[in-house]
Amino acid sequence: MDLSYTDDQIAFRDEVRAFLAEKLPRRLEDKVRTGKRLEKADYEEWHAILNERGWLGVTWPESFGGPGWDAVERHIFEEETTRAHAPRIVPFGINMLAPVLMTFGSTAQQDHYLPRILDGTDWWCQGYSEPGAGSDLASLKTTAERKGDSYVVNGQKTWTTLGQYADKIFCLVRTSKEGKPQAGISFLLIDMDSPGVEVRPIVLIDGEAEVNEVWFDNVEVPAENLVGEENQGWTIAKYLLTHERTNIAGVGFARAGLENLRRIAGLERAGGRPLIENPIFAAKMAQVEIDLMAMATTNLRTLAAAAAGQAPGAESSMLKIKGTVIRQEINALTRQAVGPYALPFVSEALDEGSNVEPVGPDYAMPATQTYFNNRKLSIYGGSNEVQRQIITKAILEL
Amino acid sequence: MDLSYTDDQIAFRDEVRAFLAEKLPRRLEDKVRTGKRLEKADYEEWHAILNERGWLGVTWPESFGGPGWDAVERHIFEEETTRAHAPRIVPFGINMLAPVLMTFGSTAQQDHYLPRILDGTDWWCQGYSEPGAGSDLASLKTTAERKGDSYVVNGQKTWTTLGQYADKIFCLVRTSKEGKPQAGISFLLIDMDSPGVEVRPIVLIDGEAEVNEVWFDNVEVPAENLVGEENQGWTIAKYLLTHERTNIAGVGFARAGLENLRRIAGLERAGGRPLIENPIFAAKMAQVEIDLMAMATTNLRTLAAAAAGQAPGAESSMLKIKGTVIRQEINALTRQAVGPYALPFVSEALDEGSNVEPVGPDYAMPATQTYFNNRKLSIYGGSNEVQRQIITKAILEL
Amino acid sequence: MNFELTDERRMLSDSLRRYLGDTASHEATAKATEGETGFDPGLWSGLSEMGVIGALLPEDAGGFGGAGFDISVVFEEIGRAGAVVPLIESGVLAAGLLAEFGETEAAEAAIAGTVLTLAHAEPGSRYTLEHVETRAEQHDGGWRLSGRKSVVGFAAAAETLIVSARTGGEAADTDGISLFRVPAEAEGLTLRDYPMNGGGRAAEVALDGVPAEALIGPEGGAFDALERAHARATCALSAEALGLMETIRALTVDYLRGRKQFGQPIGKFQALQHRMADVLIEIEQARSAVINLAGHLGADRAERERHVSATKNLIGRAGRLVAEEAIQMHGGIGMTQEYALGHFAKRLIMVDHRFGDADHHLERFIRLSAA
Amino acid sequence: MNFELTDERRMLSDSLRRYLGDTASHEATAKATEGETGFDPGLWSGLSEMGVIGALLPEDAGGFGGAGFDISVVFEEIGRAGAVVPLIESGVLAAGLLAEFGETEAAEAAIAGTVLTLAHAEPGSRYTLEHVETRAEQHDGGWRLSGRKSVVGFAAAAETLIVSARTGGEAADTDGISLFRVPAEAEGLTLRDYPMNGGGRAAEVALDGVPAEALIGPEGGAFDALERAHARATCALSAEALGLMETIRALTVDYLRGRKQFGQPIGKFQALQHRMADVLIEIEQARSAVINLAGHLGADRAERERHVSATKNLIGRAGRLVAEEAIQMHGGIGMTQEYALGHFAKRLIMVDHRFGDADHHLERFIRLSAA
Repeated sequence: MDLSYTDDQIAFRDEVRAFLAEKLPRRLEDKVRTGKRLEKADYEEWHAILNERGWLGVTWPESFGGPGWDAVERHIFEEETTRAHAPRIVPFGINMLAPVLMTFGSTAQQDHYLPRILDGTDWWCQGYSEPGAGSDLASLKTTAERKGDSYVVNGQKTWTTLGQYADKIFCLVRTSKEGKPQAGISFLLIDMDSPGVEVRPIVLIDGEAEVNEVWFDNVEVPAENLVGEENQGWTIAKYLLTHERTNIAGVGFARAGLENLRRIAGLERAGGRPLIENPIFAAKMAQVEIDLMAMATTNLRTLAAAAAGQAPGAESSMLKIKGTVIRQEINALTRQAVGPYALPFVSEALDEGSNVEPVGPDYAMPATQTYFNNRKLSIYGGSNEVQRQIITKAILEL
Repeated sequence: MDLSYTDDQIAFRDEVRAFLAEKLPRRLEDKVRTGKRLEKADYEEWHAILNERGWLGVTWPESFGGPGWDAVERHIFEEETTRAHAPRIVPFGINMLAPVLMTFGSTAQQDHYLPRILDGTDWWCQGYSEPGAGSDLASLKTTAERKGDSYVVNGQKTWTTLGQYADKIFCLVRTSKEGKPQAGISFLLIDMDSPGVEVRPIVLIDGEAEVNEVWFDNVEVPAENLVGEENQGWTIAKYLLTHERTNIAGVGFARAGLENLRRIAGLERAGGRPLIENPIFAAKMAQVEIDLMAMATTNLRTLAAAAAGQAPGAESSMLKIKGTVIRQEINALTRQAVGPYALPFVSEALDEGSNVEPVGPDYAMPATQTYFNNRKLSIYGGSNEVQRQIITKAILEL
Repeated sequence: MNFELTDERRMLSDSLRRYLGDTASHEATAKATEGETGFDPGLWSGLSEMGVIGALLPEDAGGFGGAGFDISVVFEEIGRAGAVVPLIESGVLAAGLLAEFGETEAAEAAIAGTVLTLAHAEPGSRYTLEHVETRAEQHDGGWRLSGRKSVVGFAAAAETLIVSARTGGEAADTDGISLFRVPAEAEGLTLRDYPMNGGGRAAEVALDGVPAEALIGPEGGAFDALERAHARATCALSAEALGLMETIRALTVDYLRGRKQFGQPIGKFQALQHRMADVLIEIEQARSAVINLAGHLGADRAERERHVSATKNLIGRAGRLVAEEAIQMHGGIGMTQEYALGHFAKRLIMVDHRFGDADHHLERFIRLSAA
Repeated sequence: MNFELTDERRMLSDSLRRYLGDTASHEATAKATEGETGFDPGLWSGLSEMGVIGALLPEDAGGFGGAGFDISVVFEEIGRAGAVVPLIESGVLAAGLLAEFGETEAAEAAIAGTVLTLAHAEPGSRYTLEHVETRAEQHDGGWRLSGRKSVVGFAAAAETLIVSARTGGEAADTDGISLFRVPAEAEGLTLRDYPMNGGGRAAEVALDGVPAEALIGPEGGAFDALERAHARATCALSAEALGLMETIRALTVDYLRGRKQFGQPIGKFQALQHRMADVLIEIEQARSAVINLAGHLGADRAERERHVSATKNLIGRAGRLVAEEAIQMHGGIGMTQEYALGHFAKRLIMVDHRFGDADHHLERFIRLSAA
């Protein structure tokens, strides 16, 4: 047992730190740190900087142009970039579609799409969820009917994150109604510019329109855009759900959130002294910090096991639940910390370079929005209820 | 809306207080207040005092020799007796069997048994649960086979509280295996002196032997001891489970427990000051007190509705859950409050007049035992899980 | 002991529920939220005409109620509808204070629908009622006010602001606080108006030598009345929270019954059933907490304020549980602005940021209990 | 970074698990609990012969371990078996202190199986380590001790007591605390011996002018060593708690799989499944907390003690959840003394009453983090 990094890992961490110190634009760092909205161009700028260094495809093996990091190195990279307030890597192309193409795609698909993901030519979004399906993914209804060299797609996808920026969407579609619901599903790549594709924003309770509905009305898709075999999409879907679980614990986000909370609690005054000295508030903060200290180690244990070649089992479900509970608690405490200034909703103040002054302290502005936005953490990517099901299925074997 | 008692109710409360001041023996009050063990004779003494005043059959209508109180009066009586540290009324004869006999028993059974319950001739215990049945009462296996003028009973009951003191036991027995499990159950009165009845104590994790197993080996029971009709016992069982819910919220117990906790927290010192002034401990105490204030009003609302003739529905399940959660939290805080002195287990110190001195402060002695003993609150009388089922069944109607 | 509403209150409750059901739909509220004042003026005058504002005030001020259960009955319905109107600001706080100090004419104007508001909290006061730094100084026989007031509800829509300011004492003293009537158009008064999370609007108010129209009540002796007014406002807000919970409960029960996943209504999943049972229990706790506060608004100070803090603490905790569980059980749809739940959940969560959050009142309850 | 045990530790863990599985059955432990010393002397000498006590101590004291992971590996197995032996008292606390101060001979005796104990806590100290009122005074070139020590584990079985006493300073000072070796048969030493909830025995110790055999370590300067010893003991106890949780988990999983109600295994009920999932998550948190503490026992004081308090806080909270949920899921059977669960649950709950409860350590963590 050794909780410290090896010399190689420390050297790698220092390399990442040096890179961030040099290459992370101050403007982007500021936006992330102060909870401002990130635009498409912001993400593209950061992706390009990472790609130049060869560090964009964090999960990619070297053979496909990735850095070939192991799980611990990926963790160090994630931890350092989060700590430095770098924008996140938009995962849809890099971390979701790319591994699918590497595993199930044809060589032609790999050669065509993977470089375009890295260089930013294509912005991908995800077409999985449908209205009425929720966690019951296999009940999807969007159809793709084979007609000659094309599929004709009809239906609706929803909760498509950043779909408003996307050029392309990878979809689960129903190509057959025979057999079990899982049996007739295929994995299809669709151009968002195709006639019949319509994107409509969904405004969430935080007032933001980050997710979308995507409608398909007789959309023609070349048959070569099928990934893997027809009706074998469920295998890909399951594979992808596992791969989506990179950084599922969100340790870096939690640490950054806790640091922000601690700063706010030091500035806010309650009953004549800093909130951070209020015993009840301090106790809540300490409790979540203690939980996070343990969870971070659970995360490292799981990563170490993965690096040693063990397939993650119920552990990633445990990390998903504990990770979201911790982050949501930090968000709730942050909302609590800003007191009455959680009430004003000044959306423009979240835009970069806005002339709108914040109402109350600037750190108060995003607190309520972040709290509401992050209620999604326990809902998406397999709700925490689904994760509990996975855990007990693995343990109870009933 | 009026949260205060009427003049009549205040007069009644004063009458109860005066009675308790005059008649409750100081010796019994001391034992209850300090958490000492109560013996059979203690209960009998208190029952006799109440019976003399006509106040033993608290739920009984006047026609059967009860005081004929309504729900609010019963509540006042319970609250005052708990506050005064009177022993509880042992419920098995008074509050469980008696209502069954009044509703389902023959006149002969009523005339014979009811007076004997009041005057203490018979001490009843309850034969409902069986090993392996738990909350699934209808799966019971103890059989009663009709042979001439008798039933021959074979099987085993468990969790029989104070069965070691009992002369008689009322049992649910299986008289038929036809139809649904509920269909073949009968309600039978059995003399504990009958040949073939054996009582074995069950020691619980608090070290006490308050509950028992009762074994029946070819026990002959006169057929006249059947209550109601053969195979109609399930109706009686359900009726009794409703009646068992008198004082289900346990407001009086919670208040007495909180008062005791507050006293202890005032005496214990942590970090150089009374524990009661420790902000985190004080916060936990205040939270449970606030919950109790609301729950007491929920209880009164339910009682008022019952007094107005409304049948209690999901409300009593809600009170059962919240009541047990509150009492168990008070018990846990009391255990926490006594600190390291929760560790010594000096059973003899809980006996009245024991020469064994307590280890540490005398109030510390029962803290751990009470905590463990009261884990039963959320298990028995329909576990909290069963109560949640009742609530959602009533509300969701699914 | 009696937990039945009087006939008058039941009639008020019933007609208010019908009226709000017709007038304050989710769509209407969403539209009003986008509007200039953050509320629907038609709804507001309708409520005034129905006598809803009058129900919040005692007879000697031109009203016909003002007791705790009058307030709780009205606001439970406001909450149930998710309606957004300046009823706490104008009816309970501002008009309530005017009524206390015998300013009958102004109180009657409020009952008739004139919008008032109370500008009391300040940027540094958080939830501490006695923290007032705004100062009033004598000037030519009148008063001039200078200072900053924060998150003043519906300030931009108000014709008159009741402003608290120090005529004596230091920032944390209870003595030395006075109340002043300030017209909205007064010189030196500037508003930074903004929308609120959960609906409605508020403003940061800057006072730079603003001439007051009048001193209200005794000079330097307004604190007790302010505390009483906030007790009533806390009762109103808690009852509103209860109403919000009721609707959230109804929406969630409907959803659990109607929404199917894995081939059955999700309400059949026992894990959700048991969590829903816990939600229902906490809503009953919240109901009892509101009753406790409404029933003790007329009690002596110690008893009243102990109930204020107990109730607001419980409402804060229950509100978070109810809102979060409802969103979770709804899944994604619960997070969309289009579906009604979001509005109710947001409003309910925001309740904890007004008049003191759960922890503020927990500590206050401990202090008041020890006293 | 490496979360694999060394081969030596894995072998120790495996053989210890086998040995305890054979020797420390639930029945054997129950029998020992009834006995005079509260533990099974055969089991104790067996552990000593296996080198288990030696594994807790460093080489220069005659042991062959003493690092955090040596301690956690041993105690996880002790907990898993529910075994009751004076291993913390004698091996970690008393012998650990002797080893620190170079009392190699006495430490070696402890490794060989002599039972020692540390008499440190006092009736008024609760969980405050520096609270020592017992006084030591010079007398004829030796020391005489007077005072009261509380809940001294396995005192009646100990040949020697290591007693803390003040040679200077006041009750709450860290300076001025010294350690003394006191033979069990010393004059003026009286024990009130009693059984403990969760197993084992302890005693209230009265010292009335008891002559000490020797001063151990520097006069007045024992506090740092006492704090380090309690850090190791907290690591041991936390690992034991983890082992207890492991067995509770196994018993509960078996029960959920085997026990049928309403026609199916109760583990099929989703409400229980989801609660069990939360229990499993907290056990993994507890495991990580133990690793964190074991890995930081050798760190500097600030870092080490911060981990002591973080881990003990988490263990206290997780322990209560695990014990209470296991009892609840078992129903009545979980409350009987005959069934093994009761012993494990009781022992686990009692962990929170040793070396500081969850709240004590939460406050301490806050203080240490602010420093």
